[in-house]
Amino acid sequence: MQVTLITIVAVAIAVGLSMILVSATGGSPIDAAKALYTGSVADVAAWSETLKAAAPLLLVALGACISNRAGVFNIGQEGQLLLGAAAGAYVALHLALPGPIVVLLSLLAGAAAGGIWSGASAVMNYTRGVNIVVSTLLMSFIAIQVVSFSVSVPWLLQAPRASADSIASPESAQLPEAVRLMGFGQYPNLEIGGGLVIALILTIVLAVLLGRSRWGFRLNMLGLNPMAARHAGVRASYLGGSALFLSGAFAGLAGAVILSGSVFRLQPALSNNFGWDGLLVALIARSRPIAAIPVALLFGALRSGSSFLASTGVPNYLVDVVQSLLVLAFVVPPVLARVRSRGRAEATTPPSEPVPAATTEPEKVTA
Amino acid sequence: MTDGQTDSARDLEAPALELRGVTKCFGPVVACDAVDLAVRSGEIHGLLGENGAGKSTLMKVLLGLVQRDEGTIMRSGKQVEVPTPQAAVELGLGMVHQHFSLIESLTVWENVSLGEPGRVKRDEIADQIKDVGTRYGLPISPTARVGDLSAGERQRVEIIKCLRRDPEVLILDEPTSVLTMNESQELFEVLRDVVTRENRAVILISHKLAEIMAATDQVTVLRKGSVAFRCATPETSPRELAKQMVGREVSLHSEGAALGLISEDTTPEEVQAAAAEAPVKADPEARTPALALTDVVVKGDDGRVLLDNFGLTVAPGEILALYGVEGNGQATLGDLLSGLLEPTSGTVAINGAAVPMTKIGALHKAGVGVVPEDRHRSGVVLDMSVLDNLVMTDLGRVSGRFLLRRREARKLATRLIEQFNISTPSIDTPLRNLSGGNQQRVVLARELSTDPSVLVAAQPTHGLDVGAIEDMYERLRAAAGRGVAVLLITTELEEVMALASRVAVISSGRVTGVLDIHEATAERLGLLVGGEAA
Amino acid sequence: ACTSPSDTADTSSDSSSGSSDIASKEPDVNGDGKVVVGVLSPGDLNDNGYYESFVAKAEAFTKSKGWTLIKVGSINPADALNQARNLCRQKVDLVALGAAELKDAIPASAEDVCKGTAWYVPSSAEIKQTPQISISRDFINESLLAAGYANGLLMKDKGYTKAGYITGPELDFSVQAAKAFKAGIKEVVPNATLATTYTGDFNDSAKAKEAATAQINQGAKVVYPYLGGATDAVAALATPQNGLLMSTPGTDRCGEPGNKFAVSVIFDPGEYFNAALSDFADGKLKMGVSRDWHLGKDSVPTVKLCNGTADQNAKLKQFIEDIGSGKVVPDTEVSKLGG
Amino acid sequence: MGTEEITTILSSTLRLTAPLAFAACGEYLAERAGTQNISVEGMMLGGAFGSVAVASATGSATTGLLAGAIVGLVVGWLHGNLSHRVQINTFVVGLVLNALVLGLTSFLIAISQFDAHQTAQLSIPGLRDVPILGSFFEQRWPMYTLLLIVPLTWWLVERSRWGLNLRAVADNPQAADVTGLKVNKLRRQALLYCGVLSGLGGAYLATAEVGTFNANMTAGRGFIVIAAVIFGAWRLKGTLIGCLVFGFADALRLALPALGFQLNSQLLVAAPYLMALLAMMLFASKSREPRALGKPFVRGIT
Ligand SMILES: Nc1ncnc2c1ncn2[C@@H]1O[C@H](COP(=O)(O)OP(=O)(O)OP(=O)(O)O)[C@@H](O)[C@H]1O
Ligand SMILES: Nc1ncnc2c1ncn2[C@@H]1O[C@H](COP(=O)(O)OP(=O)(O)OP(=O)(O)O)[C@@H](O)[C@H]1O
Ligand SMILES: [Mg+2]
Ligand SMILES: [Mg+2]
Repeated sequence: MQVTLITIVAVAIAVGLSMILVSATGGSPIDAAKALYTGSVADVAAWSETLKAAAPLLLVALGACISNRAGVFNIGQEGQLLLGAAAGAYVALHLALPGPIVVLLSLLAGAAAGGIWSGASAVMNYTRGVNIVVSTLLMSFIAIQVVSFSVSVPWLLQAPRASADSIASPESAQLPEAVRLMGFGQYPNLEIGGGLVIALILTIVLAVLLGRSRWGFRLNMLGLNPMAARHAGVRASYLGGSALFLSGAFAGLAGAVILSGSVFRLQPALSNNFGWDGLLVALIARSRPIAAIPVALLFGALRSGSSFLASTGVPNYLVDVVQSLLVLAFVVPPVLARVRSRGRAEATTPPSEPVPAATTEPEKVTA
Repeated sequence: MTDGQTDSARDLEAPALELRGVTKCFGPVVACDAVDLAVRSGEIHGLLGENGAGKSTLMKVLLGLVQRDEGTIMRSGKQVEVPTPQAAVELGLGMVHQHFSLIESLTVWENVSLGEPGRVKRDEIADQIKDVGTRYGLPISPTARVGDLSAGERQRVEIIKCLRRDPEVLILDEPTSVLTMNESQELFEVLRDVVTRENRAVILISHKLAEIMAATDQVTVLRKGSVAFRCATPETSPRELAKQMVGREVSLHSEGAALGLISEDTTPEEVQAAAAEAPVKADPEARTPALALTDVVVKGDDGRVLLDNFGLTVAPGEILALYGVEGNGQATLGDLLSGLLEPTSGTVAINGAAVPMTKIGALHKAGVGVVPEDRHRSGVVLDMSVLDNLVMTDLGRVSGRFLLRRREARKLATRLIEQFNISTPSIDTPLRNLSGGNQQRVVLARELSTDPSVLVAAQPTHGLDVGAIEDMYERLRAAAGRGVAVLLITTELEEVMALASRVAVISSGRVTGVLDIHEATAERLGLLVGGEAA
Repeated sequence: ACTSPSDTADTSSDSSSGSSDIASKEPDVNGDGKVVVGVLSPGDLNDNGYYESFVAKAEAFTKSKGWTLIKVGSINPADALNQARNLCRQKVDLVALGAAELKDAIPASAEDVCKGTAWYVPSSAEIKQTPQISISRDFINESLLAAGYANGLLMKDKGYTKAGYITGPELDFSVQAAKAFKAGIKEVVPNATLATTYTGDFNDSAKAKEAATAQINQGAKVVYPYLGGATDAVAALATPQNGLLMSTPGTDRCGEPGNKFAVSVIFDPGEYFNAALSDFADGKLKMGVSRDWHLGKDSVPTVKLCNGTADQNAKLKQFIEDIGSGKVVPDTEVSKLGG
Repeated sequence: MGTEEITTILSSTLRLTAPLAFAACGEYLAERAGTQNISVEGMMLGGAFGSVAVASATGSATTGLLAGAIVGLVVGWLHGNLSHRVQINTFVVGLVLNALVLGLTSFLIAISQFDAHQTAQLSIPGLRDVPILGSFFEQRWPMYTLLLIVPLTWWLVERSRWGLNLRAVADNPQAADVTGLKVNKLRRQALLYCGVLSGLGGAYLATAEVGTFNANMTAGRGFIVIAAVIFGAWRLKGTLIGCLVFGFADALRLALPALGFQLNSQLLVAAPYLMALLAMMLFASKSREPRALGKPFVRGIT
């Protein structure tokens, strides 16, 4: 209840700040607000875009839930996602099998590629002690170069040139209709992508597994006290490594879903911050899959709303600012409320700027 | 003013520290309930109470670490506020905490100077450490890294840190639970020095009645957050104190050993008589040993040999005590048997079958239950619920192929909570919120509930109150009675005498001798502890 | 690169048959009483160069007509389709793509949301002509060959033989551009060498500058910063004392104070768009056709020496005319000399 | 390779390393206090922008440099308050702050026009003519402040009272709290220091090396800085060596084409990252990682 109230205030502040920025550039704040709304939830077309953005976010977040819980912090989703898309593209473009089978294989290939990429970090960590946060981050810079390379050589993924001396773009050919991921509905009607369906099913499966299965229990234990987990027979390198692998696999799957569900060709910019934002979704949802659904939807709405806002002529960068402010507005209040309620229940949090005893209360002589 | 005071002269002078009606609640838990307490300069004041009675909380209120809900704090007759630990230092209050508050990666002198204002003057502080060390008989190297020190040495650092600030009121929260008998003895001498020579006030929290009887002048007993009893120490008896703590009569024969009741005014013969009561009737040679360690060598990361050709057998139904001074490889052995370490060489066999030590969890599977020395480190997951902690090592019991059966888990946990008298607000409370003693019970309950063939109990009564110790001893004996081989790793001779049928002595990572409990005299053990074969 | 002038000439004629009837209603194609032009650009709209010039020209033009301009910059190609749809939902009359990278937006032109909008698509790559779009094509080989030639003239006079070329990621078009530039230099100075550095990022000024410094330290006197936001940082290395010769990536910057540039290579996309906009204003912008821009035939693209001698200017003019007339075939020259 | 080439690469290495080194000193100290803030990138970018804007407004690159440090400080202050007062996950804060700063600076540069200002070159006559090593003595003057900042950082962490407190807080916040240290306050202070130096690093990049600002001009250098700290196993020397490795790898790849080597450009771009990973595999030691690194501190039962 109180959280809702603070959230409303915080969002109002974020919106206010954004509006000031918008009007500073000569735009109309009202129009901007309208655009945010129109682009995200006003009609079915807008919902389609929101849902389309939410699906990969949710998938990345699911993976991040797994690794966060196991206490292995993966922040390289951006690269894993991109590689997943690359692997998916390779399968989709090179395999001559019936469409649905190709789609399935391409999604699996995406997951495998993302998993292998993060799995490499796991191997580096458990064999050589390389810090996971840093290695996943560095691996993601490398992934971008790998994908750039793959779309600039014809024998890998670059789209064939129209003629021998024409310029080839740094991207793959478009996926043929037959190997695209089917969904329900078609823009501008409500479009529910296959990716979203997959993401939702996986969310439920994962929620059950994390909350109810031996695997989920052991994962939590590993994350909270690796020593106790080891005593209870948990092999950190195996369970933690596989958690890292899975988180990469989910990111890779997200990449493959973006590829075969909405972009239809591999481009080095395909990842489009979905990796980072997906991680953010998981963190905000405190690594709980079910909670990640609304958060992913919120982020999806922010994305679609923002891109609509951009299309009204508000400079793109401002849109990023607005989005960051809104994210903060949604993140701060629950945490604030939690911290404050903890403060009240335990009263162990001292006043933030405590003053020495002598100055707070004059010492009284009560002999 | 306060009852239980006899010396009228002392009544005139305001107590060094006085608490009036201090109350502190954590949500529904009333940790301290209108506690009155007065401590005078020149006295050692004992504070007793069961696990979770609120002792630590009360002291934290004094130290500015927890803010009280109600009540007043008086320092030399003046009402004061203690909003922060710094304020407490300014008021001349110093505390040695129940759980170490040292930073392992820092050196001794850095730890000692931590939390003070002003420039870091290494040489000055080092000199002071040496000074304080010689003055009170607490030698320590100021440049040693705390992470490399033994528990006893760390305790010394804590005390030096506290004393160097020249506190007028010194609070020690269970300072002896990790000390050997000699170390405790030395500590009490230091404390006596501090109060008589320097006229300071000391609050000593302990579960060991013998210590309280021997070392304190006044004693206050807390029960469920409120003061149950207070008295001048000479006017009371251990039996009375035990009764006041628990709220009922306590059997004082074998449990007395651990409480230190016996050592105070009993002869060695009586100790042996008490030990003979132990229901341990096992012939170690007769059967395959349940636990057999042969030529085990463990090396540390830095190449130091921690266990050196270590060999030991424990028969089913036997309680074997591994006795020795802290820091001679007990922790390593505990880690080894908890499956946290791999030996460099040697074998560990359970019921005659060698355990593949490289396989994680193999020991546990083979039937080794462990009550580890440092439960926070490897025994429990503080952020998981009591329920989860009770079932976590053996999920097979409460799950199908993949999924847990929550209902069964609840049933099991509820049963264990009842059986082991674990006091917790609810089964779903995070373990973090239980008092130290109750956390220990959770570990024991879990490890015993899996029907192990070997139970390793490392310092199992550390931090436990009388009732809990009684309970713990009964359960260890009962386990042995059921045929479990119990390896008791301990630094307390009374515990050895009270429980074990055989005693092995560890020194510098090797077993220097194994004695039948009847042959174990203080002299022989002392020689073995010193590293000489008997 | 690209299609040779001879085979693109007929694209416009044969595809016009499929053109829609939008032209008749221009410029208020959707008939809502106002004219709105929407520009989608993959690049930074303030890059002080290629992408900025596109919207700058559009801005000036729409202002003069009293139309509304919506400009959206830094669009991720993967997001192009969505952005185009969004523009259509804003009821624009003309959707203009800033560069061919956004070609995946084109399918929107056939969708219901974009019904009744005109489309302008610039292209140096091959984009399939559809009845809903109007394509504008230019040929990077022509411009860069001439740019190389102009630099070659300057190098020859000063006796330089080393040149440098710096660009961002190693993409096919930048590779092609490097080849054409090299070929152009070699037309004049056959023994010249060209060092090509890919910094990986069009906008990382510090790295571009280091790359340029390395080239300069190795004796390069001609440097072509074929970059985006990092262009100016590199150009700042040229001082009157060190005699470095810089060329511009796309726009005319000869007149700027400080005389940083020696050669303006002008293939300003804004110029092409401007032409399309005036057609649009007159109701003559046809969908389903493409228009080609050739060096030596049209006023843009072209290459200019900022401080050229009369002789150099004349030679450059002749070379450009030769390209226009087909006497010099850029693609052949590039494959001959650019390798 | 002749001396000419070596000099080219060496001086380029210095220039590419310096901005990293500034920020690395800050991030090193912050991590020694147990904070892990990926907002270094935002601090650097904000610092770069602030320095150029203020240099243009005042006409003084030096003032700009200071302003850059202040912008970094503000970002550090924000991060500190959000993650060590409000207790929002530090990675969430980092990700959001990076996006915010990137958006804001890109936006502001789009609507403003700045003059280029560059700090003066300080070259030491005589020494600068020494072959190869001469490049050390011919740099923009702010680079020489590193000669102060590096020892200062070392002194602060290893010798000062504050540093002692920071190290305690990084290793065992619960114990530090019991000892009376204000854990979260110390961490916020560490982030302020990190902010100042990271801002300075960005400002150095913009006003000393480049002279202008362009959108996203730091291009991931903040992440490299974090990698350098971990690469250096949380020791200052190692951290600076890490920065040098990255600087050298970049210098090498940018100079190689000019020296007549053509290698695959994607491989070259990825080379620094590959080198860092390889080096960490060979030398990484987890044992020096602050034990509470990146973990929020909340007071509880001890
Ligand atoms: N921060 C807290 N939040 C919730 N409950 C707490 C907290 N601190 C203490 N408690 C509860 O308060 C009660 C008193 O705890 P305290 O630590 O003072 O016991 P104690 O007498 O020191 O016990 P022990 O002998 O086991 O150390 C216990 O029930 C404990 O669970
Ligand atoms: N004069 C001094 N004043 C204050 N602190 C000091 C002084 N000399 C050393 N220290 C502290 O003592 C510790 C050990 O000092 P020493 O000089 O042996 O370090 P070191 O072994 O060279 O350091 P490192 O292990 O980091 O390489 C240092 O970490 C530092 O905190
Ligand atoms: Mg306690
Ligand atoms: Mg209209």
